[in-house]
Formats: sequence, C-alpha cells, structure tokens
Amino acid sequence: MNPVNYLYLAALLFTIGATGVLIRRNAIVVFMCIELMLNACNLAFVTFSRMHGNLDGQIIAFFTMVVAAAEVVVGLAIIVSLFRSRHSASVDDASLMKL
Amino acid sequence: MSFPLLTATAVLPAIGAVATAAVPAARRTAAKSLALLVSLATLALAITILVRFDPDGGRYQLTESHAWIADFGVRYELGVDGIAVALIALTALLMPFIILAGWHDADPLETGSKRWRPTQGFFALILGVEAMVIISFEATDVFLFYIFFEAMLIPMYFLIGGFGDRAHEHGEEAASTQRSYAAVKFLLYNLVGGLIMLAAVIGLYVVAGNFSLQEIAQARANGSLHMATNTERWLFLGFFFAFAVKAPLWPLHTWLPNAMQESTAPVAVLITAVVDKVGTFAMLRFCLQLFPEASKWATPAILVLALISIIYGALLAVGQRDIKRLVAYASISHFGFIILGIFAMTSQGQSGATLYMVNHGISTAALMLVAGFLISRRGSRLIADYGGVQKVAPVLAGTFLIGGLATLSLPGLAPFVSEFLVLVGTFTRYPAIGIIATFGIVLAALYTLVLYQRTMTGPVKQEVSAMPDLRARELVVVAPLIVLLIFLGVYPKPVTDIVNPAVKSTLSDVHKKDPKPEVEAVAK
Amino acid sequence: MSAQLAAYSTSTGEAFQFWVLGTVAVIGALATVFMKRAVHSALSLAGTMIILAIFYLANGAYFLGIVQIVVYTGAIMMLFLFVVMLVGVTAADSLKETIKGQRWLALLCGLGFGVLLLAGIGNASLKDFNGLGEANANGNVEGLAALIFTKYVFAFEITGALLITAAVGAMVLTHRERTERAKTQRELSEQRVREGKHMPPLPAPGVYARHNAVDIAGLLPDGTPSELTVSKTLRERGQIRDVSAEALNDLRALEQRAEERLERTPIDPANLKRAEEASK
Amino acid sequence: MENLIALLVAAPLLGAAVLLCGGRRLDAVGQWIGTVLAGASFVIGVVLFADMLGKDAEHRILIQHLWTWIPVESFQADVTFRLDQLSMTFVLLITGVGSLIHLYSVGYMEHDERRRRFFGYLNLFLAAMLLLVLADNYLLLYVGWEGVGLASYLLIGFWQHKPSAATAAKKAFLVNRVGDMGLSIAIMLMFTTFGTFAFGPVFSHVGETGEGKLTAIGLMLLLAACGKSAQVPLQSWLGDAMEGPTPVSALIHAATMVTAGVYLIVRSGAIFNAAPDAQLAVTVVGAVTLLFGAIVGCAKDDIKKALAGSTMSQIGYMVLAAGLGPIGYVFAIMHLVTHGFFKAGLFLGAGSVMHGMNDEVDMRKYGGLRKYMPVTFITFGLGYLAIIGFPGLSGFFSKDKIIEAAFAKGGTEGWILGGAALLGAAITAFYMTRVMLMTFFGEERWRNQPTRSPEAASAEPAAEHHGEHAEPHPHESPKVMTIPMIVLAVGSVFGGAFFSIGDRFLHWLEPITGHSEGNSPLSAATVTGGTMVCLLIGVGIAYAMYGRRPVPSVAPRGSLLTRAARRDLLQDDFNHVVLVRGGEHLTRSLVYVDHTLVDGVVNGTAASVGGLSGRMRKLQNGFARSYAVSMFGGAAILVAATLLMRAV
Repeated sequence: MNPVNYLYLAALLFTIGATGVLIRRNAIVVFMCIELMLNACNLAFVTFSRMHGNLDGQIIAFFTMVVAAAEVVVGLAIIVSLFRSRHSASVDDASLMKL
Repeated sequence: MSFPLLTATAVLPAIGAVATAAVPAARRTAAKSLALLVSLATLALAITILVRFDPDGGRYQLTESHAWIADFGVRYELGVDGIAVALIALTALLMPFIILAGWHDADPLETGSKRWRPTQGFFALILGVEAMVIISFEATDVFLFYIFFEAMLIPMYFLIGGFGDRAHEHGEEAASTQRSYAAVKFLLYNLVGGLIMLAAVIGLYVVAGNFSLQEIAQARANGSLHMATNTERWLFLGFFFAFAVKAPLWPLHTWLPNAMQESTAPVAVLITAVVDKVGTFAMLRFCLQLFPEASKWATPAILVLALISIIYGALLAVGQRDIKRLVAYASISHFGFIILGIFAMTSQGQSGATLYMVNHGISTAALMLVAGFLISRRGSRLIADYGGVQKVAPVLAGTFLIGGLATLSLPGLAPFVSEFLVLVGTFTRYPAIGIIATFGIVLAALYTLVLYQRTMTGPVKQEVSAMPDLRARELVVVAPLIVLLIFLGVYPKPVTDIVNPAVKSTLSDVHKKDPKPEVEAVAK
Repeated sequence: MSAQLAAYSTSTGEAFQFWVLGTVAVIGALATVFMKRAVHSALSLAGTMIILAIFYLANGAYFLGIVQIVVYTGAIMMLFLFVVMLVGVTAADSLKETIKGQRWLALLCGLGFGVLLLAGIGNASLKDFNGLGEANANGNVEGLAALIFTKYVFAFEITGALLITAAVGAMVLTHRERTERAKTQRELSEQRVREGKHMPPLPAPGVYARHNAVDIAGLLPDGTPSELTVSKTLRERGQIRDVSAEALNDLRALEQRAEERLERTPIDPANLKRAEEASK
Repeated sequence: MENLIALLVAAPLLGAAVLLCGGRRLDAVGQWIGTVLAGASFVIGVVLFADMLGKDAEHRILIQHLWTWIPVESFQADVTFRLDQLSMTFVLLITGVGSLIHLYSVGYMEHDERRRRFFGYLNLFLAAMLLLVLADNYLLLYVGWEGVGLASYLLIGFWQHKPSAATAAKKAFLVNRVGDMGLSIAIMLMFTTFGTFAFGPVFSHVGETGEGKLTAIGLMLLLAACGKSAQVPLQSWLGDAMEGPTPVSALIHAATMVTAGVYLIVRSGAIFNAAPDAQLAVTVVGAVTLLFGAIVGCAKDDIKKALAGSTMSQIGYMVLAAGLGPIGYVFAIMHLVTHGFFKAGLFLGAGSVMHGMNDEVDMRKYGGLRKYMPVTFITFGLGYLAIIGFPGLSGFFSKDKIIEAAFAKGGTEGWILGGAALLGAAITAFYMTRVMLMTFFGEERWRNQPTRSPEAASAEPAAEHHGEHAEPHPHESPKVMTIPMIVLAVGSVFGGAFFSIGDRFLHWLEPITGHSEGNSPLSAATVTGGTMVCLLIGVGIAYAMYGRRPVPSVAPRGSLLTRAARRDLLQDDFNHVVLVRGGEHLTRSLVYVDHTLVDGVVNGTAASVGGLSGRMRKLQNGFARSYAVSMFGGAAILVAATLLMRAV
C-alpha cells in the first residue's frame, strides 16, 4: 500500500470535520468537528514527516496539539459562559453581535 | 543648495492653515486677519517666483529634487515652467480677494438658528486648498502631483458642504440637504476620476519604471522609452478622464453647477477659478508631455467634446434662473474654450488657453464675487427676485456689468485676448471647428446681457429698493480685479512672454508645428 | 521496523490495518457529525482519535501516538464530556436546518473541497518516501527532544506561555463572582414558609418492591405520576419512567399465568410477551 | 506729428475714465469736462489735418507704433495707429460732429441727474470710434468696433428704468455681435491666408491668393458691416435704438457709428476689388437696404423712427456705392460725410422739437410748429432739402454721384442698381417731405388734447420740469442747443458743393481708395435730370397726401404695405418667431436634458449601486455558520485556483 493513502484519509477527515462545522448548531459539537479537522492535519503532518524522513513534521503536529489543547480550554470556557447568558449552546442564538 | 522657493510657497499657506485653525474660537477676527496676512505673504512669494523665473532659461526652473519613496522611484520633485508660473501667480493673487470677500460668510448665524459656523475652519480650509493647488502646479513628479490632486478634494468637500449661502428660499433645512448633496456629488465625481487616474499612474510606473515627468518626457522624446500604442492610449485616457472631470468637460460637468450654486460665492470662485484650473493645466503638462502620440490620436474626439461644452454650456446658461448656476454654466463654456485651445496643438491655441486660464480666473472672480455681494444683500439667488438694482446701487451694477463684459470677452478686457487667440489657434488647423466655436461669443453676449437686464435694469423691485451700494471692503475686493482685467486686456505681453517658451517646448514634445500661412505676407 | 518504515510501499500488515481502521475512523468522524446527542458525538470522536493515534504509531511517530492518546483522548475529550455535563445534556438538539439552504451549501462546499483536496494530493508528486529510518535512529523521543530544545526552542517557550494564558483565560471566562452571601439553611426554610409551598421535604420517588430506581415518579392518590418526586436533573433530561400502567400489566401477567396452569385457553405467547415487556 | 495721433484717442478716453470713476463730486461740471475733451480731440484733429495738407499726397500717411499687443509666435498684433486721408476724414467728422453734439447735449440733458455718466459714455464712444478708424490692423479695428458697440449699448439703454430701452440696448448689442462674429472670422481667415492682419501687408499681397479665399473674407467683412451699419438682414436693431436720448441717435445712430460698416468696406477695398462676387453681394445688400429703409421711413409716425428708416436707407446708398468698387468708394465716403452733417442736423432738430413738445414723438400730434420754433424749423428745413438732394445742397452732389456710379457699373446690374437708387431717391423725397409737412405745417394738432402718448410717458426725464399732462407750449430751445444745429445746417448746405467743386474730395481720397471712371451708359446730365424728376414726383405725392389734406391725428389703418412697413416690414416678427421662440425652446429643452439625461445617468448609477448594496446586506445575516460557509467556499475556490495555476 502506498502511504499516500494516509493523506487521502486526512483529507477525508478534514472535509468531514469542516462540513460538520457548517451543519451542526450545537456549539460543543461544532467544536468537536474543529478538533477533528486539527487531527486530520496532524495525520497529514506525520505522514509528511515520514515522507521527508525528518521529524519536523512531527514537531509541528506536536505544537498543533498543544495549541489545540489551549484553544479547547478557552473555547469551552467561552461556550460555558455563552450557555450561562443564553441558556443554550446553539451557535445560531449568538446571531447578534452582542451578548 | 539655494533657498527652496517653491516649497516655501506651498508650505507657507499650509502652516497658515494650521495656525488659523488653532486660533481660539472667540478670537474670530484674529483668525481672519491671520489668514489674510498669510495669503498676502504667499502672494509675495509667488511674485518672487515670477521675478526669479527667466522666460528664456531652461524648461523647468527653480527645481528641487529629493528622494522620497526610493523603492518606487517616487521623488519629491518640484519645478515650474512658464505655464505653471502664470497659474501659481493667479492662485496666489486671487486668494486674498477670496478671503476678503468671504470675510463674513463664516460668521455665526444670528441667534435663533442652530447652525454654528466655524469661522477658523472656513479660512483654514481655504488656505489648505491654496497650498495643495500651488504644489500641484509645481510638482514634476507624477505621483507627488497625484497625491495633492486628490487631497485637494477633502478641504473642498468641507467648504462646499459646510458653508452655504446665508439665506435660502426653502429654509435652512432644505439648504443643508442640497448642500450636502452638492458636496457629495463633487466628491464622488472627482474621486472616480482620481481612481481611474490612479490606475493609469500605476500603469505608467509599470511601463516607465519611475514617476519623474522630466525623465519620462525626455525618454519619450528621444525614443528610449517605447510604449505600445494601445498602452499609451489607455494610460492617456486614464489621465485625461480625471482632468476632464476636474476641468469640467461635457458630459462630466454636472457636478459644477450644483457645487457652485450651493457654496458661498468665494468658495465658488475657489472652485472654478483655481481648483478647476489644475485639471486643464494637467492636460497641458501631463497628457501632452507623457503621451504625445495618444494625445494626437484623441484630439478629434476631445475637440468635439470641447465644442459641445462651449455651445451647450452657453445655451444652458441662457436657460438658468439662478445667478450662480448661470455663472457655472458660463464657466463650463469657457473651459470648453480652454480645452479647445490646448488640443488645437498650435502655439496660439495653447498660449491662448494658458492666458485663458488666468483671465477666466480673474473675470469669473470679479463677476461671481459681485454676484455674491448682490445675493447676500437680497438673500436670494433667483434672477427673478431682482430688478432695477442699478438705480439703487449704481457702483455694484457697474462692477457687475464690467464683470459680465469680461465674461463675454469684450475687446479691451483681458478675456478677449485669450479667447481670440484660442479661436485663431483652432481656426488655423480646424477651420470648421473654429467657426462653430465663434458662435459661442454671440451666446456669451446673450446670457450675460440677459442676466444684466433682468437683475440690474427696469423698474426698481420693492425688495431691492433699500439695497445698499458696495461697501469699502467689497470695493477693495472688486476694484483691483477690474484694473487687472483692463491692464491684461491692453497689455498682455508680460504674461505671453512667460508662457510662450513653455508652450513652444510643449509643442515640440508632441512634434507639432504651426501651420504655415498660404501667403508669406510678413517678411521673416 | 525502521526498515519497513523506509520502504516506499508498506507491509501488507500495515495496509490491512490501514484499510480496516481507516474505515472505522471515517465512520467515527461521520458519527461525530451526525449523532443527535453531543455525548455520542464525543464518544465517536474519541474513537476516531484513538485510531489516529494508532496511525501515528504506524507512521513512526511513537511519541505523538502516545501523546495523542494521553492528551487528546485522555484530557481533551474528557474536558468535552465535562462541559457536556455542565451544559446539561438537553434532549438531543434536532438536526433540522434553520438557515435556508445552509445545509445544501455546506454539503456542496464540503464535497467540492474534498474532491479538490483529493485531486490535489492525487496529482502532487509524492513518489519517494525516505521513511524515518535515520531520523528515529536513536529513538524518536530523543530526536524530537533534540529538535524541540534546539531548533524550535522559542516556539516551545511561546507555547508554554500560550498554555498559561489559556488556563488563566479559561478561569477568567468561567469564573463568576458571587454578588450576595449564600443563603443559610434557616433563611431558605423561612423563605419556603413565606412562599407557602412544600413545607415538608419533597416526596420520595415511587418505589415498589421490585423496583428501587430513582427515576420512577411516585403516584398521586388518583394514580397519576407526580414529577415532583423525581430529582431535578433527571426531570430536565426528561429521563422519567412512567410507571402508572405498571400495576395493571402485572395483574394481566398474573391472570395469564393462572390461566396457563388451568389450561383454559391455548397459550398466547404474543400476549405473554407483551405483558412481560410492559412489566419491564 | 504722429505722436499726436494717440492723443486723439487719449483725450476722450481720459474723459470717459474721469467721468465714470469720478463719482458724484463731478456731477456739477461733468458735462463740461466731456465737451472740452471732445473739443480738444477735435482741435488735435484739425492740427493734424493742417499738417497733412502741408505734405504732398505720397507722404500723407502717418504711422504711430505704440506697443506690441499680443505677440504669440507668428501671431503679432500691435497697437499701431495709421492716419491717412481716409481716417483723417473720419477723424474730423467724428470729433467735429461729436463735439457739436456734446455741446447740444449740455442743454438737452440739463435736467437728468445721471448726466455725468451720459457724457462719460459719449466720450467713451468717441474714443472707441476714433480707435476704429485709426487702427492699422484689423484686430485693433475690432477693438474699436466692439467698443462703439458697447458705447451704443450703454447709451441706448441709458434710461435703463424703461424696460423698452434696456431691451433695445440688448438687442442692438446682440445683433452687432452677430456682425462681429463675421469680422473675427474674417480676421482669422486673413491670418491663415496671409499670416497677418495688418492693413499694409494684407492689401499688398492680395494678388497672391485665390479668389475663393478673398470672396470668403469679403463676405465675412460684409456681414460685419451689415451688423454695424444696420443693413439687411441685420437691420432690425436700428429702429429700436431710438429708445436712446436724441443726441445719441444723432451722433451714433446717424452720423458716425452706423457708418463704420462703410468705412470697413472702403478700407478693405483692395480685398473687395479682387473678389467680384463679394462686391456684388455688397451692392445687393446696399440696394435692398436703401429701399427697405425708405419704405419703413414712409410709414412711421414716430419722428425719430422715420429718421432712423431714412438713415438706414442713406447708408444703403453708401454701401451700394462702396460695393461698386473704385468707381464708388470716394462717393460713398463723400455721401457719408455730408449725410453726417444733415442727418445729425435733422436728428438734433427732431430732438429740439421733442424738447419743446414735452417729448412727444408722434408726428401726428405735431403740426404748424414753424412759427413756434423758427430756428429749428430753418435748420431742419435745410437738412431736409439737403437729404432729398435739392440742387446745390450737399445731398444733391453726393447722392447724384452715387446714382451715376451705379449706372456706371454697366450691364444689367448697372441698370438695376441705378434704377433702385433712383427709386430710393423718389421715396426719400416722399417720406422726408411727409415728415416736414406733418411737423411744421398743417393745423396745430397738439392743441386741446392729452399730450404724451402713454408709451412715451416718463420717457425723457428732461421733460420733468415741463408741466406734465398739460397742453404743450412749443418753444424754441436754448442757444446751447440751437448753435450746433445751425453749424450742422451750414455744413449740410455747403459741404457737398465744397467737396465736389473741382473734385476736391476725389483728389483727397484717391491715393487711398483709388478711383476709376466707369463707362456710364447715361450722361451725367441725364442722371441728374432723372433724379430731379424722381425728386419732384416724391415731393408732389407727399404734398398731395399730407399738405393738401389734413393729417388725421390717429393713424388710419392703411394699406397692407403700410401696416407691414409700420412693423418694420415684419423683420421683428420674423426674428421673434424664428430666433427668440426657437432659442427659448432649445434652451428649455436643453436644461431638461441636462437635468434628466446627463445628470440622470449619474444619479441612476448611484441609485442602482445603492439598491445592489441593499441586496448584498441580506447576506450578512449574523449567523456564524453562514459566514463559515462563505469562508469555506472561498477556501475551496482558492484551492481550485491554485491547482489550476499549477496545472496551467
């Protein structure tokens, strides 16, 4: 099998995640989809690192994870506060440019 | 490194503007006097330029050149040829009169009206316009010119939109809405023109690699810079469009009547006598020098448009009911003459056109300012509201008549010289167009005399019966202009001597020679 | 190991693993998107991530693989679940679209984008795979460490700062200042008396001999269930079991059994079954 | 000597400047300043004349170059004066008659509070007219040309509070402008043809260019002449010009300005000689106008308008003569001079009559005035005899010569033109006799009837001290008015004889205009006889109609021709319908077009942009997800673009 397939998989996952972001209204699920996209990228990175035979790709993936972690923390916090103010986690309820 | 005279001339009014704006709100008169002083000082500098300029010297004199934006080859390059000198002199000359005429235009309205008129702002803006106009006359770097050509719009916008006539037939509200309409119209028209020009400027840079007028013109002249025919034509059109809007040339003229109608008389003079001149001046300096071939290619179309402007403007002037609109359309007709002269590509035509710019500035100033005094007295712009003024205010009527006669270019007054030169210059190359353009002088007589008859003669209207005659301040404004009109009409040689060499070199840039007469009657 | 990593085409073992797990991963991803309940989405996402972790390992990114499991599946997904709990697992939000044409547009874009990506990868020249042989020669973790602390040290430091900031930010965002003092027991009871409702403690859930679940509403004298008896959380989640028909079902089941013994009628398993069902 | 030439112009110009800028403090002495400066100019003229007589014919041309006016490459216009016999003649006429009329005005305008300005305008006119005749090139001539136009505008509209006056002034200026157009085009043609427009070079090189060009130039010059000299088809302004004060009518619209056209044609003789077609056109215009004016003159009851018609017709004679070429130039000028005398005299007489009649202008309300204003009667009578060409008086000589010349043109043209001239002579005799009889003879129709026809009401403030609305008390005018009349009468009696005895005038002008005897089919005696006959017929008819029968004080309806003639042969109706109406409609429609079409396009664009943005706004629905969609789509498009670029 050709390792390129990993890339195909990554692309597929990424697209699925993106579509999810567009379709779902629940902020948490949307967030998960974003995570999915990040992971797809990571997979691609790792594959590339294998392709080029050096570890930089993995490093990037590593940083991505760290950043993702930070982002998740903040994002979830935002969701929570949003829920508090609106008693709903639907992104459509935040259609006004103010809380 | 000698004293940067040109920079000083442009910077002085700019500083003056800031200073005027900084005067505390209470000290209104101080601000006015300061503005007046600055404009006079600028005039002094302009006269110095006039003296230091040597007509038989090089093409561009008193040049200054400093690197500015090295990456794009933009330089701070100033230099004046005869044409520029004449126009700078005109600008600096008119400013004191404009300021003096607008002395009370920006005073706070009587109690009861909510509108507050920032006097300082009014005069600061006027000085700002002066600075920008002067530097755009001086700039020999296309980019530098473009910047100020555009920046001019900002103060003009506020002058038009912010300060209208004191009284208005439909009340203050209607007045302000119409004013803002006029101001926005002015801004949009010129911005569109400027935008297209910007594209052309960038295109020019892509083609030529720098913005220096002199370098490019030289390269064009000695053929080291070759432009593809179509490229040159597109660039030319880009430049010309902006200038034609500014000038204004039919059918891009409709902003002018609104702007002049809604703004106070001094601002109207500022628009038509000073700012618009930048457009025609730029045609002469940039269009012809940068794109000689394209200019020649476009000449027929432009001549026809100019012809339309002449006749059309005059006819519409006849049909106006509003004094200021009438003057505006008259100006459109006159700008038609100027453009006609420029693109006739004869030395008579172009010298005439340059002379025309100067004379039209003075004559319009005279006519419009007197009209402004008249309007401020009666509080109406409608011709029908006047009648028999000459009975109650003979001096006002007399000056008005002289201004009108100058507008219809009566021999003996300055505009005649330029108009006749333009006509001759056109006729020698395009007889038919010359003859049609001549009809303009009949129409000019028509609208001027109709205006005079309706407003000044006939039985005295009730409303004007108590109208005071010209006051001292107003006389001080008008008298010098009239003297100047007569002087330049009788002895225009000083101006032509300055202008002719510049025109000669411009013509050599476009490789055009005056047509030879059929019979050599005068021994060379 | 490294040898096969270096190889251009992978071993059949890896191929097999890829095809099986890849499919699962895709299914998990789809599930994440299309599951009604957030919880289910979270779980399926976790599954996908684990599979990705395995793929990392397969690609010679041992460290990342572990980190993926520990950080993502372990920490982040748990965080998600916590939030789900916190927000309250409201009755599943419908997938019905509210914005006109949004879904179709989204699917169209997704499809187009995906196709484009695949096409891009397809005609990209990705022939030679050097593999990580020498890169991982003296250990993958050591290799990474060497890079992180030399070449990428600044980035590393900055991510550290980022993490701190994120933590603080999260606190700031979620922390709510208490404006007034918490009410004491006494005050609460007084308030209850003042409002004049539920003077006594709330009734206990209905409990039968065969049942001791908390999600069963107690019956009022007229036999209708009373919401009050079930705890608030369950009530909000709509997880209340209705047992009002319980007694009748049992009775019917009793009768049937009696009749079987007395062999009055042939047995009707369907009935019986229903009865059993109902009684469950 | 030549340095004096500038002074000729400078003196009245100075007067104009002083009087117009001087302000009220000069009101008291204004009229005298004006008169003295006009007189000074006349004196200078006489001095120069004497000096000129001292030289022999070759050296009589004086050139004074003042300064270079408009120098642009090959276009060189100088301010240069040229004083030769031709311009000398005019200088004397202008300054002489001018001074007299200044004097007359002192009395006539005595009670007008804007008198100072009046004299300022008169001086301005003198300066412009002198500039016109002294100019050495066409452009400078053009300055004078329009200058006199301006002066006439100001003077016709002097009583601006009268709308009719203001309108008349405007009309005069506009019609003249049309003529000026012709002049300026002619100048441009000269510049393109000869590279100059100075008299000397142009005339000396006429031979080197084609006849077509010259004809064009000639026709343009003719157009200019028509405008200034009120020749058909640009004649319509002269009648209305009578709205001005009577001295103005005498000086500008009879003696001097209106003859500028003749001067122009004679001055450009070299061009016309080389362009026969243009010459023919000139003669035709002249012939038509002399009949036209004469017919109009017959029908007018307003004494000034009648005289205006006569002026038109007399100038027709001059133009006709000028069109005949070298045969006629001299006589054109001669008639011009004599006409200057007697027509000015007639107008002053008319003014004096009006002065005595509360500014009544309707001849039907005159009658039997001879015993009340004898001096006026005598001077007017002499002028009358002169104009109809009574043997021995100036008109006789000059007009007779023109008729001879017309016949001398030869061929059918000669017969037609000559016939027209003869007919004109007859009609002249008729209408002048009519004027004479209606004014000074017959019963006194002005007794016991309301004076001052309403349209003439408040006409001349000079009347305000006479008892208004009372019966007029005809009286002789003061000396200051009668003296000029007497002088002019003398001139009109002896001028002709003085000029033609021994062909003085011919020899005087010949060096400039050249002269040639045509081959006349008729002997001079025959022509004179014919003229006498026509004269007698005209007088006879007039006497039969107005001398024997009493004149109705309200005009009878009259024949169709009469009514048409009263309306100036419908010229104004034509102008009104064709030009005024048409122009108004044109301008109105253009205003509409400008507002809706030219401006509408712009506003339409603006509106459409506004609407478009309004629609675009709907995309901004605030839902993060739809933004995300557009973002995602954008990303997709970018990827596609990238791939495409790589593919290409």
